[in-house]
Amino acid sequence: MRTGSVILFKNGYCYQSYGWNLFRPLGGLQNIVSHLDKYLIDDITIIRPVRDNDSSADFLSDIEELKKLKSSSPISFGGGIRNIDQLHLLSGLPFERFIFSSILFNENNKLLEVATKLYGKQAIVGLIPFKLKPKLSMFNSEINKFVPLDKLNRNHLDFCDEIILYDCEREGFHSGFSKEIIDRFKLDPKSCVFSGGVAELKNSFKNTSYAPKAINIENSVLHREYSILNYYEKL
Amino acid sequence: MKNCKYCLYPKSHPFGMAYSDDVCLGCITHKEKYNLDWSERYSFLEEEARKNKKRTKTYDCIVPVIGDAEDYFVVQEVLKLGLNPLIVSVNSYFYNDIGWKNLHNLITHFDLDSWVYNPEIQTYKELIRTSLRKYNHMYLPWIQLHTSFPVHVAKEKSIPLIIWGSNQSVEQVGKFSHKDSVEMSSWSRIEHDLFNKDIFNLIGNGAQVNERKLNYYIYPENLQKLSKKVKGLYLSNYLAWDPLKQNQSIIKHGFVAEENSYSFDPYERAGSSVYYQIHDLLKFERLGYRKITDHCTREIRHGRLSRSEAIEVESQFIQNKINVNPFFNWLDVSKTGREWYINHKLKKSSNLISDSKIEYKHHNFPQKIKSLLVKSSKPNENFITYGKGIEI
Amino acid sequence: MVGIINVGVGNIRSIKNWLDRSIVNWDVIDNPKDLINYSLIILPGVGSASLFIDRLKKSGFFLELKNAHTRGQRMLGICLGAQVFMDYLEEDGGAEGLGFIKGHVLKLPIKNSNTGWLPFSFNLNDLSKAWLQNKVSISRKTKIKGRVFYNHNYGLLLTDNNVFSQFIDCDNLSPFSSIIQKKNVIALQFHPEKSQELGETLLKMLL
Amino acid sequence: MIYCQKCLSTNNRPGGKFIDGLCSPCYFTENTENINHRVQLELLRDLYKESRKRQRNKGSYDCIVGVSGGKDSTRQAQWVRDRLGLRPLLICVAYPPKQMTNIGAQNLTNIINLGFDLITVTPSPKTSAQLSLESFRNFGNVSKSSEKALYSTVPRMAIDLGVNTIFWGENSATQVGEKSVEGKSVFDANNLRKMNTLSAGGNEWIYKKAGLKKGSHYVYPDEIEFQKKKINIYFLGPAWDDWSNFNNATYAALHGLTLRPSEENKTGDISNASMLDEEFTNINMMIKYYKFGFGRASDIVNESIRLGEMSRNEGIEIVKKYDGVCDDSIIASYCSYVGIEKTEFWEIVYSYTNRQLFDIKKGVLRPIRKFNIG
Repeated sequence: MRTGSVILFKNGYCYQSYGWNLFRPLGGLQNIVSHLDKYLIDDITIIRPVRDNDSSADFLSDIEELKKLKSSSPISFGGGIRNIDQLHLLSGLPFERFIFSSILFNENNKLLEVATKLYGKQAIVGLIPFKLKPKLSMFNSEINKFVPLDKLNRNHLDFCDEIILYDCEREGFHSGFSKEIIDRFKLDPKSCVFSGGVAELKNSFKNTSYAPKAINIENSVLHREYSILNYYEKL
Repeated sequence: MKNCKYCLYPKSHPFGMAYSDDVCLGCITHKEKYNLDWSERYSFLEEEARKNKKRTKTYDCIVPVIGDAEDYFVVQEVLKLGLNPLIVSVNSYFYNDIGWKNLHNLITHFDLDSWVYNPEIQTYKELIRTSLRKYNHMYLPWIQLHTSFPVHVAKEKSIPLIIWGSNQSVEQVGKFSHKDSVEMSSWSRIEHDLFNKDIFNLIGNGAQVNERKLNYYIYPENLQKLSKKVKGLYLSNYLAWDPLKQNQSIIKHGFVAEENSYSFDPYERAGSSVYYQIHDLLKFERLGYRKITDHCTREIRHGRLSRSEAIEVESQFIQNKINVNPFFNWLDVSKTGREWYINHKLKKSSNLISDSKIEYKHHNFPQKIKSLLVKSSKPNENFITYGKGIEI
Repeated sequence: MVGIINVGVGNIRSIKNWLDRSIVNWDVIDNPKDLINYSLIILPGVGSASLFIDRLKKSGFFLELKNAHTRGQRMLGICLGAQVFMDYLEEDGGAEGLGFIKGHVLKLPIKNSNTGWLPFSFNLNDLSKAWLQNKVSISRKTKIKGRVFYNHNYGLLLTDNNVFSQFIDCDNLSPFSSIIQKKNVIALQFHPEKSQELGETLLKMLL
Repeated sequence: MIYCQKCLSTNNRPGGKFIDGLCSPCYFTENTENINHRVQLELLRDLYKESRKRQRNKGSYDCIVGVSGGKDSTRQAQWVRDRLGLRPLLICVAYPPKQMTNIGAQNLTNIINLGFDLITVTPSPKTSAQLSLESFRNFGNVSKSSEKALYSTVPRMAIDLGVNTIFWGENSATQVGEKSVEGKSVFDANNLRKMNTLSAGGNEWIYKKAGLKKGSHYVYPDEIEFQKKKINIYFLGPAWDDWSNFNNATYAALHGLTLRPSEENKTGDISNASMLDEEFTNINMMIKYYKFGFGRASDIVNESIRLGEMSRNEGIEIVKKYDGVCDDSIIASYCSYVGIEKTEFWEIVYSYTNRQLFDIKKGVLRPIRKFNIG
């Protein structure tokens, strides 16, 4: 089971997000990634936390910034990739996999077809931010609203090699990821990545039916020296 | 992102700013000081202290100091926890006589073993010139040493714990919650203490220094092994941190406050020949605000200044002129060299520079602030390389 | 001098960073005719096989690579770049590879891709003389043990068994190779440029 | 009390031995008149290379030099750096701030300006003062604890910081005549641990007063720690052909040190160039005189006689005038430093005075000499 990290990156700067509505500043991207390399983290997930306020200028300037990133760890990138032209801009990035979220609530799957052609099926990752209360719903960032379960386009999920399930309520906490989401979504945990309140749960998942492919820790990855090892040690 | 509607911090704060409906995370996180269970926070600290006392033969922890008021408070709290600390200090060569007095009184009053590392002065000055040339920053070489040497000592002497005073990233911009109990790390050092400029960025290929002499400027390697041996804690995550009140409370230990023409706070960094002079000027040149803004923001958040009072206090100091000649003389820079530097590199702050001696003007402050201040002394001699701080 | 082939697909930028970290100077080869003056040619590859092979053919690299191979120039293929060295690739309805190494590239017998870290140990002396004798020796290290990062849906199935090869260290993937070396060609199924410390040591050894 | 035929040193010196009428330093100097110092220098270089090879942390410092900022150590530091071409880490076991003199601070400033990495290690000040009083009462020596700290901290730092070669000043065996310290070669300082200051009196009294944790600062690291880190200590003196108090004082005058010209009547130090970093050692020299009948003036005179810089008769006059001199202001300052009354101070001094050599009369503060010198 991999242990990775989630880094939110917007307008050239990294942030932390708590409870899906409060941002805290974090720091420069290269310094963070260089240290995650040193910490031998399994992989780095960079997400642009854009909702409905993204602009092509912001997208372009972030892409230019990301091109300069130097890292020896596997990186997947996403957040705001919503049309074919943006897909072609990704080829210059030193990343292996790309993350798609809003498209999973959309009808036309042209974007995922072209992405698979360009980067290969193993490079396509889905991201579903969800919350259970008051009722199970998923966040469609393009329209900046939580939508009910039936809005999810099942066959788009088949394009994805892995799916990140991001618990918005438990984001920023060390535990409490609601694993019953797996049954509600009827997904195979083997192809899922848990995120949001998972930092101290790796052991409780091990050799259970819920064991995911990986856990991606948000926010607290840099709270102490080599926090990944501590999570390994605890796990 | 507009500026914060409570405090005076600009968007350009080097630690990075985030806002939640026009209030910056610094102000939001500060509110935790009034609704957190601080006895529970303190019990985590006691637990750390207990764990360490068993494991060590000689010193239970290291306390890096410069001898200013915050260090007195930290040492007082460390002793209250029953720890036997080794005091470690890096000589910046910027001490004035008050600085040596406070440093030597600290180790004598609390009766503690201490190390003072005096870096080879030619390399040190060369790095300061390089730091000025490349980043218009004169404190970077010392901060690199101050945040790296204690960790080397802890690692070599297997002392498992380093205790620092305040975590500036939490106290100033609310980068983490107090509850996150953020610890010392190589990442945080580069991000917050060194503004992304570690020694390798500083020397690049161009600096004419012998790389062999940089061993203590370089943070210890091999972070995986290091993290198992050394842990660095910040007291401000475990105590409701209030610098002005704390600094006043430690006067009884013999600390001498210093007359300060650039802020109402006579405690913070007392004893330095540069902190409120050339360093404050360069901070303004780089970031557009001075140390007085940090102090005013701090006091707004502690409720001792309203925003308008803070702006008025800030205005009393923000125009005060600085004489940078003593620093450039110390750095063996010629008169014309200094003038070139001022004309070409200090354009924004040139109106703040004066050649004449700066006289201390008395200011009046709101009562809530005045009650926490104390009579402060005037330094007689600056840039004392190594001094004798106290007499029999 | 190391040359990286650029056909406009695949992130050659992380290969550049990898070479920079190991202080190896490199060049990007845009024109197939320049292949001749490189002592080591790196063929990176991300994306789908059919698109990649199609680009190689259209740009003329497909043919020139064969000439470089007959000239005995050393070549290092990474992930999809390694798969293209084989005879036949099954992906996207099948395509014909460069045929430097006897074998096929078949879909892995697992539902999703093999994405993650697996153990990998390697002894330089196991490579045949063809690779070792015109090697520039940067590091004296010959043995490494650690882990490498995989991210692929298709695997290298070798059919020629008097050639150096090691299997992927994972039970249901064992028939597939993680590294193959035949004379002046090395195929790596994993991503050395994203395998952190081990990747750097491996590069210094192979150069 | 028997005097050495050549110089004025006596058989009262602890650990001192006479060989056919000569004290061991005179015997050494006389029989090794023809040391070829060029050979000695090469021998030292080889010893250093051998030791440096076994240092784990290659990129770190080449060696450690114990310094006080005084004349001998400043000269050693510069010689190791410029003549041997090494990169030394200087360790100064500083006196607590109250005890350190302004001259001491100025001389540390001087050595810093000469361009060295220097770590000043200060023991906890109050404990150090109490230990000084304790050693004054138990051994009639106000600086036994600080001497133990001086000799123990430098190897402790070498062990801690992973620098395994230490250079030490004079070889006290040849210079001051302590048989117990003689090692394999004239450079070998590895059995410094047997030196009288360190071995006599054990460490119990230190631990009782300072406690286990703070006491460790004063205790010499044991043999195993030396072997584990492959620590070697070498004397520098023997490799120099011009190593002497007078030569070093001249060097100091010319290299920016702050000295104490014309203060011999206050401190009894006729070289005006030693014990610069603190004053209370002058009290020790006075007590040594009352204990053994010779003080610092004798040590300096003996060395000058051996080097032919002074005749025996000239020496006798100087010893008569300056042995045992220590100004009342220094004694007053010490009393307030350790918190005792002057009367108690002199009670302790009387208890250590050698009654065969000195008389103590009512109404006369200082013991009166009743032997003639020479």
